Amino acid sequence: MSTPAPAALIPGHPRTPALRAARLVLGRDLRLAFRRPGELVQPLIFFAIVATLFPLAITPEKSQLVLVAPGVVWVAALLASLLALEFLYREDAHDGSLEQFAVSGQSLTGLLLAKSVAHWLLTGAPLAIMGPLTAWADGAPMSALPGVFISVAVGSIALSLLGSIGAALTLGVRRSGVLLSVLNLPFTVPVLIFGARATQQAIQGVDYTAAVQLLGAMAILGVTLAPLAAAAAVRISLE
Amino acid sequence: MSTPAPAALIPGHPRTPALRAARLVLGRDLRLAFRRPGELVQPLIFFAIVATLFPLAITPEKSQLVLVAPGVVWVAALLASLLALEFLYREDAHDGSLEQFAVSGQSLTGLLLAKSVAHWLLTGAPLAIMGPLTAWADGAPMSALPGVFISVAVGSIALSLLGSIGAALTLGVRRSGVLLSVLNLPFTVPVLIFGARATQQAIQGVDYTAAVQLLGAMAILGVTLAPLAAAAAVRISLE
Amino acid sequence: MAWTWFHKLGSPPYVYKLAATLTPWFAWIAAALMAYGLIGGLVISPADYQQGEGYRILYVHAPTAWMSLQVYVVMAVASAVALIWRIKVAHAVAAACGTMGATFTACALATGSLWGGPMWGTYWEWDPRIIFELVLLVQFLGYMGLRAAVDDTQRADRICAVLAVVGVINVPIIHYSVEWWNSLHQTASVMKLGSKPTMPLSMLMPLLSMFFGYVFLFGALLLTRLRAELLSRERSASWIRDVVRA
Amino acid sequence: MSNLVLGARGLHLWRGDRHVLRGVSLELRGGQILQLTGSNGAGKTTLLRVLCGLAYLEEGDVFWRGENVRSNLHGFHAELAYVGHEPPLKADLTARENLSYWVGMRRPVTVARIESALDEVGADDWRDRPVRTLSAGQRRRVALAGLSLLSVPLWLLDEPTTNLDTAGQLLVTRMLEAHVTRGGLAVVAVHHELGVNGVTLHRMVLAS
Amino acid sequence: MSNLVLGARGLHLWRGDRHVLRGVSLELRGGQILQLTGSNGAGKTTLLRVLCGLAYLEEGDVFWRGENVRSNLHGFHAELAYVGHEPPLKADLTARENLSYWVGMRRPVTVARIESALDEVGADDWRDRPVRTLSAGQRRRVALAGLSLLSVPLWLLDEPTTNLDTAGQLLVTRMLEAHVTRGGLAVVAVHHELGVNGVTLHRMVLAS
Ligand code: HEM
Ligand SMILES: Nc1ncnc2c1ncn2[C@@H]1O[C@H](COP(=O)(O)OP(=O)(O)OP(=O)(O)O)[C@@H](O)[C@H]1O
Ligand SMILES: Nc1ncnc2c1ncn2[C@@H]1O[C@H](COP(=O)(O)OP(=O)(O)OP(=O)(O)O)[C@@H](O)[C@H]1O
Ligand SMILES: [Mg+2]
Ligand SMILES: [Mg+2]
Repeated sequence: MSTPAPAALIPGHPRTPALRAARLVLGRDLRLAFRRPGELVQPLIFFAIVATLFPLAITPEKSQLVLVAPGVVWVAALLASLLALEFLYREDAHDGSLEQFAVSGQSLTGLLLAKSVAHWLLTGAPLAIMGPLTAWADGAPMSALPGVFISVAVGSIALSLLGSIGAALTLGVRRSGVLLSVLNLPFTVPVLIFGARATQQAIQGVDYTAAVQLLGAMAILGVTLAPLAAAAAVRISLE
Repeated sequence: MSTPAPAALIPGHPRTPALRAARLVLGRDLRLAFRRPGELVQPLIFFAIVATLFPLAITPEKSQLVLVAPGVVWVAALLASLLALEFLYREDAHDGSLEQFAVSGQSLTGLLLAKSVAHWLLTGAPLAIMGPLTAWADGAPMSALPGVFISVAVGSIALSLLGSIGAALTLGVRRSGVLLSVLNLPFTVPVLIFGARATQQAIQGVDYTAAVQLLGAMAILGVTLAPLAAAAAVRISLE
Repeated sequence: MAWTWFHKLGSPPYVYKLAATLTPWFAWIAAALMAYGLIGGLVISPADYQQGEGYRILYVHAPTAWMSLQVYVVMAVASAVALIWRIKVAHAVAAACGTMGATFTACALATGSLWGGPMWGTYWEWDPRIIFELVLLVQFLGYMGLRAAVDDTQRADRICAVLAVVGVINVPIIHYSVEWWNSLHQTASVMKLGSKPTMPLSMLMPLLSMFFGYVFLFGALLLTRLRAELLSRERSASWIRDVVRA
Repeated sequence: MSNLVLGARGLHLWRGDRHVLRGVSLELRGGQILQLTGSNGAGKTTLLRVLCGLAYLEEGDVFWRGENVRSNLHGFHAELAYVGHEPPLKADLTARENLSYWVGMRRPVTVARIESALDEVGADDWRDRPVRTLSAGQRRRVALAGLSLLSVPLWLLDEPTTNLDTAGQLLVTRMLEAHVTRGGLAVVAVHHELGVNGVTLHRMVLAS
Repeated sequence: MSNLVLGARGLHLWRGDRHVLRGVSLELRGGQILQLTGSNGAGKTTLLRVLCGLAYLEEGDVFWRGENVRSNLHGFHAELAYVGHEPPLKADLTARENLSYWVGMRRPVTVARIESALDEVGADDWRDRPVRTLSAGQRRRVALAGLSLLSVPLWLLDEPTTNLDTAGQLLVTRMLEAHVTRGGLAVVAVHHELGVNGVTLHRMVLAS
């Protein structure tokens, strides 16, 4: 017969509320990202680069630039952030923090959602701000900028979240990698197509609500469904 | 007084010739890549998406498309290989193989050159094949494709090798992605300019040798100088 | 023996004191030269027969542009020395160069494009020299970024040294870009080796004195920043305490 | 008496075509330590991961407080702490920051408690440096601090003394003794005898 | 007698503002082992990395065969083997593949020799599986196999017995004895006494 358990060991000793746990994870990821001064501006620099490279590449006749640059610039940037997704969970899986998430007694879904939010704040949000600027720099009319902003913002939300599923899947996977990165496309290609269209329409001054609504639908789908799927995938890949 | 050293321990016991050592490293990296086809095809998929989405992003009138096709091909190629560069040395640094390279008694320069070659075979070469295809899809004439192929091939060699310097410099840095592309910009820009020019001239049926020669010069510079710089940087960041 | 000065320059305390004494001299010489240059350039010398008054921006543009290259060379040489002979002070010098180089380059770009407005009818053109000057700016920024990103000073020093040395290749490219590509930009009219400058003396003198004014200004700034760098790097060393007490 | 009982019945697990766990069963009550030994590759790590539900179990069941853990996995996890071969730390965060999120994620914890826990494991100035710059043993000590901060009844430890100097190894023993005398349980995979005194120590040897 | 001598004089190294190595000097000849102990964070790993030229040395010199290693770093490296806290293996390659490139990169090696080396360290069917799927101790054993295949005179080992079961720890001791009786040198960082017999064992304790 063993000694009775003292307070600290009794079940249901004060547990951290789910929301606070998620906030802690979010805070952690942001802190990791901004560990060093200057990383804050990095997405912006990246954008500046893409924006300067493109005019360099094509014969810089302003007329053509206006037509093509904005779309390409942010499509490329969104894709860059999408590729960043593949490494969303890699590091955590490697150093064992993901395991600790899984046995923390907190809902893994919530914690992963927090990670996705962090990812969006770090990649999507800057894009949403820079997107309009670059479009403008490449000659899009002022009136188009709100449209560009909205489409990039909503589109990047959808990408960050839907992309997290693929990220979780590619965690465990070594052999059937091709299949999976292809599986990843169905999520992302529609986002990119609608996003590009919305931007284009905004620049041309046409009504772009339809495209943005489609993006919004995908974003909502992502927020509600993706973390669940990601959590399931992560648990499997940890085994 | 210690026992005399037996054959195996005597200095200069059979050493692997530098070339063979490099071949082994090359073989290892290729094998690893094919163990993880997922990451292998990432740059290609990225390239494909940028290139195919691009016509969607603009009003797809062939006439304009041809004009800007070179820009598309090159921006896509650049982003693809830049993104791949970030992971050139990461894993080796993490699991300690890079350390073993550094104390192997073989010239680190040679081994890193081998890694760069592998990197080019895995990212540059596929791009060199995809480039002409996209150009053609965007309406470039058949006759232009060889020119596009050569310019992308040579240009991507320059990118892979010169880019390895930045990759080595940012080894010690977290989330180095953007810092890396900033460090790489100085040679990225010229490669982009000459590459796009060559591609364009090829498409217009003009003589493009001059531009390709400039690309070649940069590629040679990369092959000769980059591995040295990379080796120095790697040694420092291992400390 | 001949190398003692070299070793002296390797010792932080010596360099710190040296810098302290030299700084005012540099500052005053810079002030004098630049004063003459500005007056001579903006007031005395005649308006250009084809460019009118607009050309006077030359007295700011050309020197800053030259300096942007000089500073990078200084940075690269210091880095090389530091890497080869393992001299901490040289690392400090290189570190001090980064921000100033960026500033000079930015000024060259700004004044240049300002001048471009009236001269070329456009403020910005993808002209080789302009592109590579822009690249130079990015190089300086990258250098500073890398420094900020590597937290261990000693490692940051040596990593950045490699970067600086490798990047020096862009300097000749910028300088000769005007000859290599037929470009909008002026070909060298002062910096031509051999043949005598294609510029009236009344314009040349102020221009040169502006240039050397900038050189000394850079020197003064460099020395001041160098002292700050040394203070922060050697904070644990004993000689610092003496300095602070004094 | 407390109903803190960890049970396992007929655990089977295959890896590839290798039958790693072949019908493992165990029962451990509050105040007891299970010392898990076995040659390399015998399945110690696997068993620990199975017990805390990280590894997928083909056959058998794990029980906690008498009920199957599957019925209430979150509740079970809230009462256990698992530390594997590598300390689960973010290399770019300091020891403080690591603990405040790792522990804080699970239970409210004050800065003061973190500090005292770090003191206990002998952390000096290095508690404010990125974990990346810590030595192997210092990292392990941070993990130990986290373990004691979590103050959960069930500990699952995989070679906790790795990289620790003699003082550190003693620290682990003392921590284990204190934990179980407080009524806790611990399953510890090791390659040497745990030198714990005054507590009931069960031994299980996994044959490979 | 062979001129296999590893020497170090007045090694100084700072990390951040911490003076880690404070004037370390040592001399080790063929046929001798240097057992390096010290509390966690004392600087064992740092010293090993300095000795093999991986860490940047502010002051002091390392000598091999009587001459400064800087004068011929490649030659020095060709004669040493360094195994750090983690076995330097690619997780996605099998033990065989790992060894054939790691060793083959440095000296010609036949498949047969690799096989026999793997046998020596007790590898069974797992030699053909990706290292990722191996247990901690199995990984360590692969590294040991590599060490013996390199057959270089100078070994620099950082806690080589980590994760090894008792049999494995014995294996390390035997390997060390065989190595030095063949005339080799070894600097070994450990937290326990190396139980080597019949060889000269020097001890160095780093104070933190
Ligand atoms: C953004 C635009 C410009 C940039 C980035 C730029 C850059 C430079 C640089 C880097 C130099 C130094 C070259 C060397 O030392 O080899 C320089 C020199 C000079 N620039 Fe500019 N420049 C720009 C626009 C202009 C314009 C519009 C003019 C006037 C038409 C101009 C006239 C000069 C002159 C006269 C020199 C001195 C040439 C010599 O004697 O070497 N620049 N510029
Ligand atoms: N995919 C797989 N296919 C076949 N066998 C596997 C696979 N994955 C793991 N194994 C084997 O399962 C066994 C369990 O390994 P585990 O890590 O549990 O052993 P361990 O007792 O922890 O060893 P150590 O003492 O070295 O830590 C190992 O022998 C390993 O080789
Ligand atoms: N950037 C840094 N700033 C300050 N101190 C540092 C830095 N990097 C490392 N150190 C310290 O240097 C010391 C050397 O660590 P080292 O790994 O050599 O110790 P060790 O003897 O191997 O310890 P262990 O037994 O745990 O492996 C550690 O105390 C570490 O905290
Ligand atoms: Mg294990
Ligand atoms: Mg150590």
